[in-house]
Formats: sequence, C-alpha cells, structure tokens
Amino acid sequence: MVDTSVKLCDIQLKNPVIPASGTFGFGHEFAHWYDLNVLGAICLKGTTKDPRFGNETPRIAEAPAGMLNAVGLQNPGIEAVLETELPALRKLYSGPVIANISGFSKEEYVFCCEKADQSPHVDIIEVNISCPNVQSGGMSFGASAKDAGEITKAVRAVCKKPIFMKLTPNVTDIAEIARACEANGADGISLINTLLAMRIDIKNRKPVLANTTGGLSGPAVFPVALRMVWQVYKAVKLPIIGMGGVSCPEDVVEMMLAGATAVQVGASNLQNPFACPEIIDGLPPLLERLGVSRIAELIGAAHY
Amino acid sequence: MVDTSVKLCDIQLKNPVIPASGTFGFGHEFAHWYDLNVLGAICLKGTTKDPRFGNETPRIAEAPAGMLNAVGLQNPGIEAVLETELPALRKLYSGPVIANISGFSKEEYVFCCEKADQSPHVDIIEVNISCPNVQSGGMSFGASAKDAGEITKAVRAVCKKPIFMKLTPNVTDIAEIARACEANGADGISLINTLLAMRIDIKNRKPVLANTTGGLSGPAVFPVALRMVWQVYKAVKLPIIGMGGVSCPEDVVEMMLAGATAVQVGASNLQNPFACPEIIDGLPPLLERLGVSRIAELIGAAHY
Amino acid sequence: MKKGSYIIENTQQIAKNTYRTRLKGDTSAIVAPGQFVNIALAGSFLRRPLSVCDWDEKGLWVIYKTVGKGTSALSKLEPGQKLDLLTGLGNGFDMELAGSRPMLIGGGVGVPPLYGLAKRLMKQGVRPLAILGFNTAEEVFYEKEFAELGCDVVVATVDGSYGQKGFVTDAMPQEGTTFFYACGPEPMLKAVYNRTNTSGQLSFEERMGCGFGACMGCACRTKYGAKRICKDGPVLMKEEVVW
Amino acid sequence: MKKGSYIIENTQQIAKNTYRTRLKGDTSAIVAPGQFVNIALAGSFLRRPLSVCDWDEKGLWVIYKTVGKGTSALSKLEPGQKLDLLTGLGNGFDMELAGSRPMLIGGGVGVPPLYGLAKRLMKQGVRPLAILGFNTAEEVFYEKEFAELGCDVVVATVDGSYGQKGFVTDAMPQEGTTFFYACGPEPMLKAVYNRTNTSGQLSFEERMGCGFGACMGCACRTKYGAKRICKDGPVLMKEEVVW
Ligand SMILES: Cc1cc2nc3c(=O)[nH]c(=O)nc-3n(C[C@H](O)[C@H](O)[C@H](O)COP(=O)(O)OP(=O)(O)OC[C@H]3O[C@@H](n4cnc5c(N)ncnc54)[C@H](O)[C@@H]3O)c2cc1C
Ligand SMILES: Cc1cc2nc3c(=O)[nH]c(=O)nc-3n(C[C@H](O)[C@H](O)[C@H](O)COP(=O)(O)OP(=O)(O)OC[C@H]3O[C@@H](n4cnc5c(N)ncnc54)[C@H](O)[C@@H]3O)c2cc1C
Ligand SMILES: Cc1cc2nc3c(=O)[nH]c(=O)nc-3n(C[C@H](O)[C@H](O)[C@H](O)COP(=O)(O)O)c2cc1C
Ligand SMILES: Cc1cc2nc3c(=O)[nH]c(=O)nc-3n(C[C@H](O)[C@H](O)[C@H](O)COP(=O)(O)O)c2cc1C
Ligand code: FES
Ligand code: FES
Repeated sequence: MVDTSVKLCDIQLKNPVIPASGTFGFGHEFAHWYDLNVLGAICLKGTTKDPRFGNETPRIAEAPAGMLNAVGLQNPGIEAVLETELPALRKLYSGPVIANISGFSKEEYVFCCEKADQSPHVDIIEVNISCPNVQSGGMSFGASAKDAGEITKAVRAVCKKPIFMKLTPNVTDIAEIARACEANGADGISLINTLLAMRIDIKNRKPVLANTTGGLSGPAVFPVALRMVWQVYKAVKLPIIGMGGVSCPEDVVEMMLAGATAVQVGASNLQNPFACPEIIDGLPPLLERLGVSRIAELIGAAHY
Repeated sequence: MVDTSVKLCDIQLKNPVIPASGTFGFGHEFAHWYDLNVLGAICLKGTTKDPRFGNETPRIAEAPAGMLNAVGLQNPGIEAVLETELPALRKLYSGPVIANISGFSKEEYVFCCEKADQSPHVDIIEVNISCPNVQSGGMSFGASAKDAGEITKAVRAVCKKPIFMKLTPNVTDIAEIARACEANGADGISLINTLLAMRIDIKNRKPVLANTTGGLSGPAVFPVALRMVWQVYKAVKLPIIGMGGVSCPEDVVEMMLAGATAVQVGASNLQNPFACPEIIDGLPPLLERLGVSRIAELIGAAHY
Repeated sequence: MKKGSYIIENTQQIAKNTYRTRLKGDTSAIVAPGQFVNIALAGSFLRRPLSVCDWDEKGLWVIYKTVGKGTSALSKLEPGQKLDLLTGLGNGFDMELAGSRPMLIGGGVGVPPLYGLAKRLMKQGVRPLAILGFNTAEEVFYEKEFAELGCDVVVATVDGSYGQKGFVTDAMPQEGTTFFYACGPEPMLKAVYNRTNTSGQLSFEERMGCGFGACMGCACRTKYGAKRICKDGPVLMKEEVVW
Repeated sequence: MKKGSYIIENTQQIAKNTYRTRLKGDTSAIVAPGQFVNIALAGSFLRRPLSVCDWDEKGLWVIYKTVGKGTSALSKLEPGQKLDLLTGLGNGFDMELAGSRPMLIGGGVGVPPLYGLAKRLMKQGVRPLAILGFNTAEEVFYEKEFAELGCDVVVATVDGSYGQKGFVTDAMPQEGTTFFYACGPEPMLKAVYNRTNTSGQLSFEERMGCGFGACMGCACRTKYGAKRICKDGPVLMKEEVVW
C-alpha cells in the first residue's frame, strides 16, 4: 500500500491533489460528478470584500494545450462565501478547505483574511496577490517584492491560520518575491497563477477577450510552473503548493520532485470534470511503478 | 492577387515569414528541403565572439504543444559565420539576412555587431539580449531596462545597419524594456525569446536538461508572445518582429494584427522542415478569405 | 449531467458549411430540448458546446456550422470514431409555458434545438409556428423536417434568395401566438425581444470554459442578478433579459 | 532525407514491451543501414527518432520499446492509420569497413538497425557474428531472424535467464573479427569501446529537436570537433569517440 498523504503546515491531506481556485467554484458543481471527500483539500473561488460581477464577456479563449480566462474575480463577496457557500460545502465535504482571498488594496486583503481566519470552516488562507494594486498604478501586488512583502505582513498580523501567498508568474525574479513573503511571515507559497496572455479574432480584428488580455493556464504552462516551483524551493524554506498545467499523475510527481508539498489542478477540471479523482486514482499505481512507498518522500527530491 | 510584401526599416521582404534564430542553422540544412528564396528573410543562428560548444546534452526536452531547448549558443564564432557560413548561404539564397548576435559582456556585443555591420551579406542585426550578464550577477541583459538600454546604445554606436533588439519574455514589464531600447537608438524590436522552463525525469528524479533549465517555445507560448507584441506595439513606435509559437498562416495574421511587421517561425521548423514554405503558401488564400489585399494593412490593425 | 463516450454513427452535410452528426451513446441525462452537449476534440483543449438537435434512447443529433478548428475537425471524423461528451448540460426550454400556439424562432444554427422542441411540443398536441431565418438559400436547412413534424413553417432569407425576404422579425405574425422560443445570433435575439408581445424564452451563446457551472466563464447579467449561461441558461426568460 | 506520409501495415509485439511496426511508403531516401526515421505522433510536439530495422521498396520496419508517451501511442495505432515521417536521416553504418568477419554488437533496442546491416552484409557475401544482449529472457528478440539470415548469433542476458549469462562484452570473442558495429545504451557502447581490439563504428542516441541538423540539440564532442548525432551521426568511428 502506497501512502499518498502529505502534511501542509500540520494539516494532514489524504493526498496532495487540490482543485485550484476559480476552477472549482465553491465545490457544489463538482459534487454532482463525484464525492468531494476523495480530494486532498479544496481551494475556493477567489473572494473579495464586496460581491463582484467580474469582467464583461467573452471571458474565455482557447490556446494550444491551454486556455485563457479573464473572469475578473466574479464572486459573491466574503460575507456570502463564509456564511452561505462554505456551510453549504460543509454538508458535502469534511476535508481541509483553503480560502482564496483577493483584493485591490491592502485594507481589502486585511479585511477578508481576518474574516476567513475567524471562520471555523477555513483551514488555510491562500492570498492571491495577482490583482492589480489600484492604489499605486495598477501593477499587480505580486509583481514587486515590496508590495508582496507588505501584503504578507499586513495579513499575517490578523491571521492565526496558515497563510499561503499565491504568486504571479509574470515577474522577472520569482525567487525574490517568494523571499519577501517568507521574510514577512508567510507560512507557505502557492504558485503559479496564470501567465498574462492574449488572443485576437482574425476575422473581426479584435481581442477575443472583452478584457483584451487574460491569463493562460493549462498544460501549456506546466514547464514554466515547474521551473518556478524549483526556483522557489531553492529560495525559501516554506512548503509550496505547486500548480500550473497539472493534468495527470505524472505531473503531480514532477511538481513534487521540483519541490511542491501539494499540487493544485486548475484548467484540467474544466476540460474534464473528473480530472482530480482520476489523478488521485492514478497516483498509487504510478508510485508503485516508480518504487515509491510514501509520496511525501518525493518533495524536492530532484534537487541536488 | 494578394500583396504579401512588407517593409522592415526600408528593407523589402516578399513576405513577412522569417525562420527564427537557432532553428534554421545557417540555412544549409533547409536548402535540402526547399528553395530558400521563398522566404521573407533568414535569421541566422545566434553568434558569439568565440566559437562555443554550448551546453552539455541533453539539450532538448518535450513539452505540451512545445519544446524546451538549452543549446547554449553553440556556434562557430563571428569570424567563421561571416567568412564561411554566410558566403556559403549566399550561394543558395539572395534575400535579406538577419544576423543574430549574442554575448556575455557589452564588449562582446559591440565586437560582434561591428563585424556584422561591416559584412556585405548582413542586412539587419538582431541583438539577442537574453544571455546572462556575467559581469553583473548573471541576470540576463534583457531582464533590466538599464542593461538593455546600455547594450542598445553601445551597439548603435558601431552599427549603421538596422538594429533589432531581441527581448526575453521573462520580465515583469516588457514595455519598459522596449522603451529603453527605443530611447537608446534601436531600429526595431524582436520578441519573444524563450520562456525559462524546466522538466524533470520522474524515473531518475533529475532535470531532463543537463543545464537544469531551458527555454520553452512552440505553440504553447503563442498567447504570451502575442500579448507582449501587443504591449510593445503600444509602448514604442518601432517596427516589431513577432515570434513565439507561430505555426500556421492564421498565427502570422494574428501576430501582425497585434503589431508585428514581420514574423519569425522557430520551433515549428524543427517539427516540420517545410513549416515556413507551407505558411507562406497558406497566406494568400487566407488573406483572400479575410478580404485583405495587402498584408501590410494588418500591422497593428487590432489596436483601438 | 453525464460524461460518456459516444460513437459517431454518421455525418451529413445538410447545407452550406452545415453538418449533422449522429452520436450513439447514453442520452439519459438529456431532459429537455434546448440543452446542450460539450464535446472534447483531439487537438483542442476546450470542449465545444453544441445544442442537442434531437435525441432518442440510443443517441443524439447535433447540427453545426464549420466556423473554426473544432467544428471543422468534427465534420471530418469518420463513422466509428469515439468522442468524449458531457451531456444534459443547461436548463433547456420549458415546454409548460408554450400555451396553445407557441412560435419558434430560429436563426442559422440556432434552428437545431428548436427542432427537438417542436417534435416534443407536437407530441404534447401543441402545434407550433416555426420561423426559420437564414442568410441565403444555400444555408437553409430543416424546412422539410419541421413540416414533416406537422408544424407550420415559414422560412426567411436575408437576401430573399429563398422563402420570404428579410429577417425572422419580418416574418413574425403580430398576433395569434401564445409564447415564443428563440435561438440564434444575439442581434436576432434582441430584435425578437423587441418585436414580440408575448412572453418567451431566448437561448444564448457564450464562450465557455467548462459548460457545467464551475468557472464563471459564461456569466451574464439578468434582472435577477448574474447567471451562468451554461448552467442557469442557456435559456433565459424574456422578462429577465438585460441587454 | 525525405518527408512523407506512411501507412501502418501492422504492429506485433515481439518481446516484453517491444513492438515491431511495418510502415508502408517511400523508402528511396534510405541509403544505409543504421539510418533512422523521425516520426510525428498526434499529441506530441517533437518527433520520435527510431532506427530503421529493415526496409524494401514498399516500406520499412521499426522495432521499439514502449518507454514513454510516444512509443506507447505508436504501438497502439491501428493498421491503416497514417503517419508523417522524415526518412533517410543520419549517416548510417559504413559497410565498406566490415572486412571479412565483422562483429555486430547490439543491446536491447540497439539490436534492430544491426539486423538491416546484417542482411546487407550477407548479401555482399560477408558473414557477420552477431552478439545480442538483453536484460532477461522475456526481452529477447530477433535471435531467429539473425540466424535465418545465415549469421552466427550469440545471445547474452544479464540475468542468465536465456543464452549466455552476462553482458555483450562477456560474449565477445577476443580475436577473429575484422571490425565491429555496435548499437545500444551508452554504458554498453563504452564497454564495447574498451574491450574491442579492432576498429569499429558505434551508433549513439541523443534527445533531438529536429533530427536533420538544424537545431544543435544533439551535439556531441569528438576528436575532430563537435558533431551532430542526427546528421554527422548517429554512427561515429571508434577512433573519434570522446567519452
Ligand atoms: C450553448 C451553446 C450551444 C450551441 N449550439 C450550437 C449548435 O447547435 N450549432 C452550432 O453550429 N453552433 C452552436 N454553438 C456555437 C458553437 O459552440 C461554436 O460554433 C463552436 O464552439 C466553434 O468552435 P470552433 O472550434 O469551430 O471555432 P473556433 O473559433 O476555432 O473556436 C475557438 C474557441 O471559441 C469558442 N467559440 C467560438 N465561437 C463560439 C460561439 N459562437 N459560442 C461559444 N463558443 C464559441 C470555441 O468553443 C472555442 O473554445 C453553441 C454555443 C453554445 C454556447
Ligand atoms: C537515432 C536514434 C535511433 C533510435 N532508435 C531506436 C529504436 O530503433 N528503437 C527504440 O526503441 N528506440 C530507439 N531510439 C530511442 C527512441 O527515440 C526513444 O525511446 C523514444 O524517443 C522515446 O519516446 P517516448 O515518447 O516513448 O518517451 P518519452 O520519455 O515520453 O519522450 C520524451 C522525449 O524524450 C525523447 N527521448 C526519450 N528517450 C530518448 C532516447 N533514448 N533517445 C532519444 N530521445 C529520447 C523523446 O523523443 C521525446 O522527445 C532511438 C533514438 C535515436 C536518437
Ligand atoms: C477560470 C479560471 C479562474 C481562476 N480564478 C482564480 C481566482 O479566483 N483566484 C486565484 O488565485 N486563481 C485563479 N485562477 C488561477 C488558478 O487557480 C491557477 O493558479 C492557474 O489556472 C494555473 O493552474 P492550471 O494551469 O492548472 O489552470 C483561475 C484560473 C482559471 C482557469
Ligand atoms: C533550438 C533553439 C535554438 C535557439 N537559439 C537561439 C539563438 O541562438 N538566438 C536567439 O536569439 N534565439 C534563439 N532561439 C529562440 C528562437 O529564435 C525564438 O525566439 C523562440 O524559439 C520563440 O519562437 P518559437 O516559439 O517559434 O520557437 C532558439 C530557439 C530554439 C528552439
Ligand atoms: S462555462 Fe464555466 S461556468 Fe459556464
Ligand atoms: S537534433 Fe537538431 S541538430 Fe540534431
């Protein structure tokens, strides 16, 4: 028997496979397809202080081995998430829950993280710092080590639960950003968010997405994500949740060898609603073929 | 009849399709497959001052809808390129030639660009600033606007021919780098080089590439490349050579709508030696379907 | 909603760039006309959403225009090839609202789901009036099929090359109908919305990430808040539509 | 070198995880045993290089181990399916160097190109000694085929479960041969290099970007400078090899 369990900041996951924020709603839709309790954990849709409609449509475009999205953080707001969505999810699912918090100002992050920290249903807080910092010019918070560090420090001050800072890959030096998060009290790093990308409709000569640009994810980004997980593992001592293009058990193993303690699956859930349980079912036979008895021994094992 | 010609800094290309540096050697191998004179131009393998063996093997890894390479600028050195390779190419090909120059110090760039400028066989000099700056810490020259500007200024001082600065996509703000090149005298911008990426062999738990990381290219990167071409078109007034994942006539049109005056084809040449001529042959019927009589009218036409 | 493997039984071209494909497999998840399937195709990451034109116990039909990579690839697959589908997606049309004389208004490849609806209305003893609009004669399809069900059918073409000249709205009677069901391009839906006196249902399209309500890719504003075209739609009540 | 479309005629499993596929199509670009083809497979961006085991006017055979995605996919393709190949790649073995009694040394899926070589040597009236090495009995293939050509064949397995126990180098005679041709995993090639007294040729593998000399993906150091395994190789002279 292969042991597929991993520990994320003292939280035990029965396996390292977690649906990624924004590709799993608040879980209800997937409960139609399978028993959510097979999952290692669940990561909720990105949540802001106030309800948001998000961007105009079209919000989705296709890409070779991937997709673009510009959903723009459509969500019912932190109150509704904690008071309606999460209790509803708890009726279907008893495992660990990761709340994903977004914001357009430091205050908004602090407000939402504090609320999430107080919820009995939240185990880990993932802080998505890929949103534009509207207070200082619109560059994403995650694009500068200074901003990333400041947000980390501010949310740390109001949270007792583990905080995972979720980094954007659209930066020159991912290790520097991760170090700033570590130095300011993060408990872990999640990466990657989507790669800024674009498609143009050649018939009407306009960007496909109403928002002009969107985020690329799916298998296409896997080698970039893997490289960043590798670099961050070298740069910090924190546990890493790796993601970006994971679509099969082999990808989970590769991510873990690069340094991930757990792995999130995003776009693949949309393409195949059974992506997560199929990956989870595929892990034990793969590990057996590889001669691995405890999946946790893979974490960072390709580092030399 | 559709007019597929474009002008790149006063140099007339019969069509906008150019094989990308490093995927076409010095042309000889492809002369076996087809008449090189069908091409819009040819971009030569990256050239350094001294001959280089490049990185150890394996240098190639596969990726979803793409590939990784870590060739490490294997080349016979600028002297041999100008005195042996180029005259040999000239026997097979009479169209425009783009020399691609790399270096690990400002002096090396200056040395090579000056030589290339003096060659009667070189029409455009493409300066690849994706190499690590060994003099200051190993970050790629193209990763900072300051370094990019300095290299541009230095090579500008010794060249009369058009200089295209070739940018790396592994940066937070591509527009800032492009503006630094423009401000320092570049005649055009080429982008993108490869995305820093990695693969791990899950059987032996080691990076697939001897160099650990490599550059991702091929269709997977197309939406990222397109976004950067779009951003750079908005940021500078210079002509752009767009590349990254181009594999069909539709991609050429999409790149041009985003702002490219010409387009390079890289990894697709390796997958299909006939990639360039097939794309070129596919342009007139596609343009006819789109109701376009002059391809040049597409340049930047999706901007609003 | 179900996920399953389906076998291509046959594909016919039924009009210019328009194909009908019969897919054999489990249709138990399909509960209403106007629902759609989401088809995985080799070489494309995202699935392709297509309305169910009609279905029986052994399979379903889709009718589609080859507008891009996915639909072209689908039209070229050989009988016997297998496809992975999500079926029973979306709400579909509500037949209980039809009244005694519903009007079905379809534009182009918006026509197919109305065929399945017409068939089932007829079975319930309700005889709809079907108004089918196309750009031009060579794009017209399914006039005969609707007529064979026993519906009244009016065909309109924009260029007048077949049937009545003009848009579907030009062919719509101002009175005598009890309800309408419309499916077609958004400008058509909007025109229909503006020119109908009765209540009705309109079926919308949007680019989709998942097709089953998970990604918020297909959001749309309604008078009762944001809805997902894939899950809360694709069919909306006229009364809730916000343009 | 040529690019063309080839049709799968049949595929047989010939040993554990080892398959032989016959591909019908133009073989006019193949000029020497030891050359390889580069096969495009749906779902993989890079082509897969495989040695030509043998060829005739109507097609060629490849023998391969299913080690990953591409080779597994290839082994499952149905007869009649089409594949895009680059053929006639690489230099191949130089038969003129064989002398009167060449030794062919193959390890695992390094054996296939030696079969085409053996066949052509026999045609020239040269009878080679073939030493075929495998890990274990169930991986052994082509002993009979070599014997039927009229070669002397020695099979060695590492675990001794078939033929002689040990490595190919344990089965190599120290004298009596005029030249050697070797193909197999790099450790085997190195051992052969160290244990042979005659001159010889060794066929190498490397991860490839193009397979036809354009990308410098497959460089290797030799005593005469850098060479490309795909174009200047895969066969190198013993005398030029640098380990
Ligand atoms: C609920 C629903 C039902 C539909 N029913 C039908 C039908 O019965 N018959 C029919 O011909 N068409 C129908 N469509 C439209 C059909 O989905 C598109 O024509 C098809 O996805 C185009 O794919 P492609 O690869 O050929 O085009 P491409 O342009 O190459 O596709 C690129 C991407 O854009 C998406 N896309 C392009 N056009 C549309 C569109 N109009 N709506 C949604 N996504 C789009 C594709 O799914 C794909 O992700 C329906 C759409 C929806 C949302
Ligand atoms: C000139 C040459 C001749 C060859 N002849 C044969 C043969 O006759 N029979 C046979 O079984 N094998 C042969 N090989 C090895 C064969 O190419 C690989 O086993 C095959 O590419 C693996 O593909 P995959 O998708 O199954 O494995 P994966 O590991 O999924 O492939 C991933 C990537 O790595 C590459 N790769 C993996 N292993 C190798 C390797 N050993 N050599 C080169 N590239 C590799 C693949 O081509 C692909 O790009 C030869 C290799 C070369 C270079
Ligand atoms: C439709 C969609 C919506 C997303 N929404 C969010 C979000 O709300 N918050 C967040 O942190 N990441 C969001 N992401 C990013 C994913 O969580 C993940 O980081 C990224 O998609 C890479 O993983 P993948 O390649 O497996 O999709 C979203 C991704 C997609 C595709
Ligand atoms: C094998 C290989 C070698 C390359 N060598 C060079 C080089 O020497 N100089 C350079 O500027 N770019 C080099 N590149 C980058 C390409 O020119 C191009 O910028 C990149 O691959 C993106 O285009 P593509 O997606 O079409 O491959 C190389 C790319 C590949 C795949
Ligand atoms: S397409 Fe994903 S929610 Fe509708
Ligand atoms: S594989 Fe490209 S040069 Fe050998």
